[in-house]
Amino acid sequence: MTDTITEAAELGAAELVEVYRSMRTIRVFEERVHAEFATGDIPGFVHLYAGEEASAVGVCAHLDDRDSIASTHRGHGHCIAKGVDVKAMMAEIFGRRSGACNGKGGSMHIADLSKGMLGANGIVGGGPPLICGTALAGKLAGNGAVSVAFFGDGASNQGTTLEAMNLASVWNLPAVFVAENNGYAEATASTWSVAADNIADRAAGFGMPGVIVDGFDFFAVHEAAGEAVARAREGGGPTLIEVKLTRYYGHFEGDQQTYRGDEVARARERTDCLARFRARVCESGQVAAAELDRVDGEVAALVDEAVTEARAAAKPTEADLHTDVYVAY
Amino acid sequence: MTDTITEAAELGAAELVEVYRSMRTIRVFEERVHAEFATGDIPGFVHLYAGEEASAVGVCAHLDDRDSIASTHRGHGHCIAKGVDVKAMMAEIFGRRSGACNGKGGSMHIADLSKGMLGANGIVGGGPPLICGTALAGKLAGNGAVSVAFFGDGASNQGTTLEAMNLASVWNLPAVFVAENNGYAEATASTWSVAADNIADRAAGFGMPGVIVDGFDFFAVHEAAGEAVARAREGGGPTLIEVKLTRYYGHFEGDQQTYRGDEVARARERTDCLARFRARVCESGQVAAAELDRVDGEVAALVDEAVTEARAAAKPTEADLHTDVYVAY
Amino acid sequence: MARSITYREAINEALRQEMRRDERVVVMGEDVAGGAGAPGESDAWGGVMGVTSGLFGEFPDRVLDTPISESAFIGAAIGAATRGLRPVAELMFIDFLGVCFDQIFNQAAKFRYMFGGKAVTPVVIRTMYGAGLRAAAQHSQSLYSIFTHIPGLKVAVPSSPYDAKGLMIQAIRDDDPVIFCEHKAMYDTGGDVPEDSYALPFGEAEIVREGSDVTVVAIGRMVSVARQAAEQLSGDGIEVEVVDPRTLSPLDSDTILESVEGTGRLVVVDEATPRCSAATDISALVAREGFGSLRAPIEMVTAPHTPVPFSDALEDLYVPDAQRVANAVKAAVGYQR
Amino acid sequence: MARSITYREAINEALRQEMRRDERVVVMGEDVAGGAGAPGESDAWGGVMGVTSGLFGEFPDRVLDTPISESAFIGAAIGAATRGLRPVAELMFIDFLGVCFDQIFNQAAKFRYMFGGKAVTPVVIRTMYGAGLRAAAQHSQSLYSIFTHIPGLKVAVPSSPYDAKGLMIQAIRDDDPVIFCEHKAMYDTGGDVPEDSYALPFGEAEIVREGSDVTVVAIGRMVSVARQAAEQLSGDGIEVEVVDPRTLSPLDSDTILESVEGTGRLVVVDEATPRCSAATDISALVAREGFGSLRAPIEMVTAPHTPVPFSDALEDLYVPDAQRVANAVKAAVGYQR
Ligand SMILES: Cc1ncc(C[n+]2csc(CCOP(=O)(O)OP(=O)(O)O)c2C)c(N)n1
Ligand SMILES: Cc1ncc(C[n+]2csc(CCOP(=O)(O)OP(=O)(O)O)c2C)c(N)n1
Ligand SMILES: [Mg+2]
Ligand SMILES: [Mg+2]
Repeated sequence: MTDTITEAAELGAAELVEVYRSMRTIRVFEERVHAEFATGDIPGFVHLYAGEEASAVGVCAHLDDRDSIASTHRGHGHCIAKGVDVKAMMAEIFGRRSGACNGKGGSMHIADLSKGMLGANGIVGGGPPLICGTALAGKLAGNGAVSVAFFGDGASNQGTTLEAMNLASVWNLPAVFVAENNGYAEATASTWSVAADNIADRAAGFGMPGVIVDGFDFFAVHEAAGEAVARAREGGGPTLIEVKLTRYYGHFEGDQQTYRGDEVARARERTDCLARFRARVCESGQVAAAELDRVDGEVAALVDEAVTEARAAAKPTEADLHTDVYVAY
Repeated sequence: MTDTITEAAELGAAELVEVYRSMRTIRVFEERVHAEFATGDIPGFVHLYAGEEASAVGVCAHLDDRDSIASTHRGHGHCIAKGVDVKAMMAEIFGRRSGACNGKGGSMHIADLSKGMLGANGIVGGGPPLICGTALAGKLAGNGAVSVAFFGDGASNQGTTLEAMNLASVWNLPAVFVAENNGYAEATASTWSVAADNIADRAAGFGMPGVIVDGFDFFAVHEAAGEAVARAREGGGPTLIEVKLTRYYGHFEGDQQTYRGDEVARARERTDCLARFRARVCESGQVAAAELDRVDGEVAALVDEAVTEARAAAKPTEADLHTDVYVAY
Repeated sequence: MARSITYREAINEALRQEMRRDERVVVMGEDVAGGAGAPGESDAWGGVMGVTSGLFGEFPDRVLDTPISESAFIGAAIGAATRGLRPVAELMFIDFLGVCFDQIFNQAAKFRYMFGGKAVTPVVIRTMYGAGLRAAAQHSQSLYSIFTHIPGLKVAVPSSPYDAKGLMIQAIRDDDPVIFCEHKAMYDTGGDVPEDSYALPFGEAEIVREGSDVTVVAIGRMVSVARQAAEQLSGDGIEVEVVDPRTLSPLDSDTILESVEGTGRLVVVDEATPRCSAATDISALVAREGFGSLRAPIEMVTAPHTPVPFSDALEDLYVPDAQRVANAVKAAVGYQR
Repeated sequence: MARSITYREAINEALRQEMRRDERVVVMGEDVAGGAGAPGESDAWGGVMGVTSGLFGEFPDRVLDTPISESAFIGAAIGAATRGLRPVAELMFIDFLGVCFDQIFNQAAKFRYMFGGKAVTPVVIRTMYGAGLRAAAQHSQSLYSIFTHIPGLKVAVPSSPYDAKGLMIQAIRDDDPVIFCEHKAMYDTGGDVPEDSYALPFGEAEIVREGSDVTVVAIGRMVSVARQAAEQLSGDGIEVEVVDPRTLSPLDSDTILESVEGTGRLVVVDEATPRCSAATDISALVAREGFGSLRAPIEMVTAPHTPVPFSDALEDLYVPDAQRVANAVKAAVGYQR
């Protein structure tokens, strides 16, 4: 695991607060979606990111709008970390016309290309090829833009992911591959499905550095991602980062999780990324606890409003059914 | 490169002669196909295996009819090494009804399931998934059957190949993956397309041993394959063997090979697998040169007859067009 | 046969009975056992929709979880079929065909022909299709037409628990590769299903309702939509004959043509998008071989030429309903040349 | 416009002119430059059929060889299109769609709809289709129907060098994903092609021959086969109108329907296999919307429902020829209800 002492120092107080806000927003958003789903008012398949916040935020803290990310079915966290509007997200999840995708995409397809967020993705392994393309665009434009693919341990066995890593090296692309190893693909353990000790061990076969980080430790992720993003920006090629973490909810909403032990309870108690972050920055005196409390309040209000507005918003209508298929047909 | 001294001793004189016959048959077959193609009488896309004989034969020498292999577009050598009838192959390449596939498959699809030869394959990376299945069948039958996928350096970048290696490890299959690295995929150099020093370096990422062997040295291939096949038969799981070699002809017949240096001339002069084999077994006194000369004569006669018979054979007719699509429809 | 079970249970029972009968039958797919390598119950899921639930307990060696690598494990099922097994592989959603289609259409479908009739590939690929679960554009498609386009594949689209069981048993016993399409919104639909094992032959359509005015050919879940429309229209004095092809490949063209001979009119109801589809296929069949009996344009009731939308408000408009079928039938009946 | 060049040269010229005009246009695929990392000429191949030959010399940064990993590089082309490039990716043979189809039909085709109209994906996928080169079952298919089935994709099937150039230029300028299908047996076919750049609009069929007795809609290479049949039939006093849709998606249904209105008879000629295909699509269109003018069954002349055989003796029987088209036309003309 990466040593994180130096790194913590690099972020100023204001940045630390914003990082906290982002992680906290994801947490509260997901817990709220969980509760709303239970009411039966959210349709479809919903996969929650709670517990994994340090990964999305630790990586995206290094990115700006010129940079692109591809996400997964578990995409809410990546969206928020990349700056997608929280209210538009919530409205989308409720299937409203005011949603990020006008209600046509839903939880699994939230995107905002203006923010470089290429979309959650319903296809496991769908994202890594795409970011080879955005990375190529950045490379040809010479604007220093970096592209990141987030994917799960399950997706690390999908051929599309493996091909993309090779292509990124061969083309020497400004790309970062972030394998979020939360221990499971649906009900299947990654210790079983990944025939290697670590996903990061696959990096060598595709000509790039492979790094393992503790996904409960924001600073560890932030540091490893910082190095990878910097190398990519400078033309040094791609990196594979394996982030080890735990999802707090079931694979999807409704999953009874009979296949799972008590790791969630343990993680929540001992290694929760938000709790650790808060303890660290407050104990070191970098940020006052009151300031984070204030953020908590703002986030709670924002998510509350998002739900209220989403519920009040109109659904799309028949006129919307046939639009947006082609630019011109 | 594997040390081959001990191994050479393990094969008796009769076995050495049969191994030589197999390699020699491939060489003569391919040179003849090359010549016949130039007459314009062989239709379609033809990819020759000449130069790579030690790989197919070094591996298949360990296999029998219960074992399965999957091949590639460059499949003639694998077919011959696995015991497919040479005359039926030649007739197939000429598109005759007496061909191995009744003239319906051609060079890229020669198969003989009764010999465990699952077919040449027009799809790069098509074979590795298939042998996971034949290996599973062997495993469930408990008959010790082993399955082997041959594939090229180009195919080592295809997702299907990479997925199959992971699956073979996860299911602990009796499988061997043989990457024939002949330096090129069409005109593209493997040093460029494979983002690793060696294809064998990918094995670790899929939980299996990775071995590199000199494909000009039959004994090196034979020894490495022997270990891998034995481990697979005993339930020890899959192995990746990278065989480094050179193809003597173009990617396909007609290829001008402008992208290529003088490696073929060098290989033919200095490292040709047949010449090395002959020198080694004759100099050590294991086999008399005269005996190999006799084999040369037999092989020449066989291939001659194969061409004569193929040319004389009838083509399929309209009645054949619609048959063999379904078992029953 | 008074016992009623669900579509899900019918498929499960077919699998179980065939696995008992024939030890060459193996089942594989993501979480079809239920979480290999995970603590807790080893058969926690039985597939994401519970269709294979309980099979692992009875056949622990023959129900195999897989990593997420559809090309590898669908290919493995195909390879195994060439070596004597009779695998049933689950492609969780038909929408995922794009990551493994090569193994299905260039390998399994073509072995027999390419190898001059010297191969059999008795593999079944079970897969979920259809809209209605708010699963959006990548988890709601009805892509069976793509498989039907490919020579060498057979395609079954059961519309009831009874058919699901009988067609699955036939699929497993069939020596050709079969794509078995299960509608995800039908798993909880109940119906009478005999306990004993039975196989429904492929290529035999069922006339699920007789009628003299218009033939409605409906596919999969659309059969019940067509029936609904038929009941409604019956009140208006229009008698609809509803034909369920059961398998799209082979297609029972005789039954369809005979029905149109009797009615003179055809409406095809298909949940898929409308271009180069099963609906156009059946329309073209009748326009070609049943033209003489046709008295009206051949109507198609299908999804629009768009991806499947997420919002329930849109998805409900997307999927053909009884009203749209009824309108098409009325248009056919009211046609004046 | 007296200059005659080949179909291959026409496509090459379109690519070159667009690359000069617009620096966002990039070309990628296996050996489209010609052997990256190899000694010898850096532009040795220009693609396996030489279609992109010489482009690398002029645009060394914008013509990219790729490893053999179609999902990765087709996906990369799609991703790049969302970030301002206008990539032209080569899927060497259309038969290889099975290893990369997900990126095309679930990603590129659906982005715009799934994202509520907020994406454009101007990618072109060039690909070779068709039989005639004795390339057997996995290198000879005509799979454009599969792409046409998918909403969000456009599909061009040029039948001449003139169309190939104009449609390619349009494909590159088009803001939607386009599957550009090149017939491998036509690369050496010559024809008059203006040197200047021009775009042919999508969705505009061409009436390549006028006639009053039967409409023959023919796709891609089948256009010339249909023309041959038409010349032959003209001697027998049958005047055939040959319609080339040029793009299957969008399809110019108006031109087809108008033609059938004039002739009362339709024959569709399609090199693809006959189930759920472009031939059934066009048949169904006319059976639905042109029924009133139809005086005979709609005939289809297609490949049989089998894989493509290798032997020249079989392949020549497999591909529709002028004789079969002429027979179908005569059947339509001779039809008595
Ligand atoms: C190609 C494909 N196969 C299977 C699925 C079904 N599926 C959705 S999520 C998932 C598990 C993914 O696991 P992982 O990559 O570890 O991500 P996590 O859910 O743990 O975040 C599966 C199998 C899919 N969506 N796409
Ligand atoms: C999926 C797929 N992509 C591309 C091709 C075209 N193709 C045929 S052989 C070949 C090169 C294969 O290289 P390699 O795997 O190294 O095998 P070699 O020809 O060197 O034996 C290519 C690109 C194909 N047949 N299938
Ligand atoms: Mg996971
Ligand atoms: Mg090679």
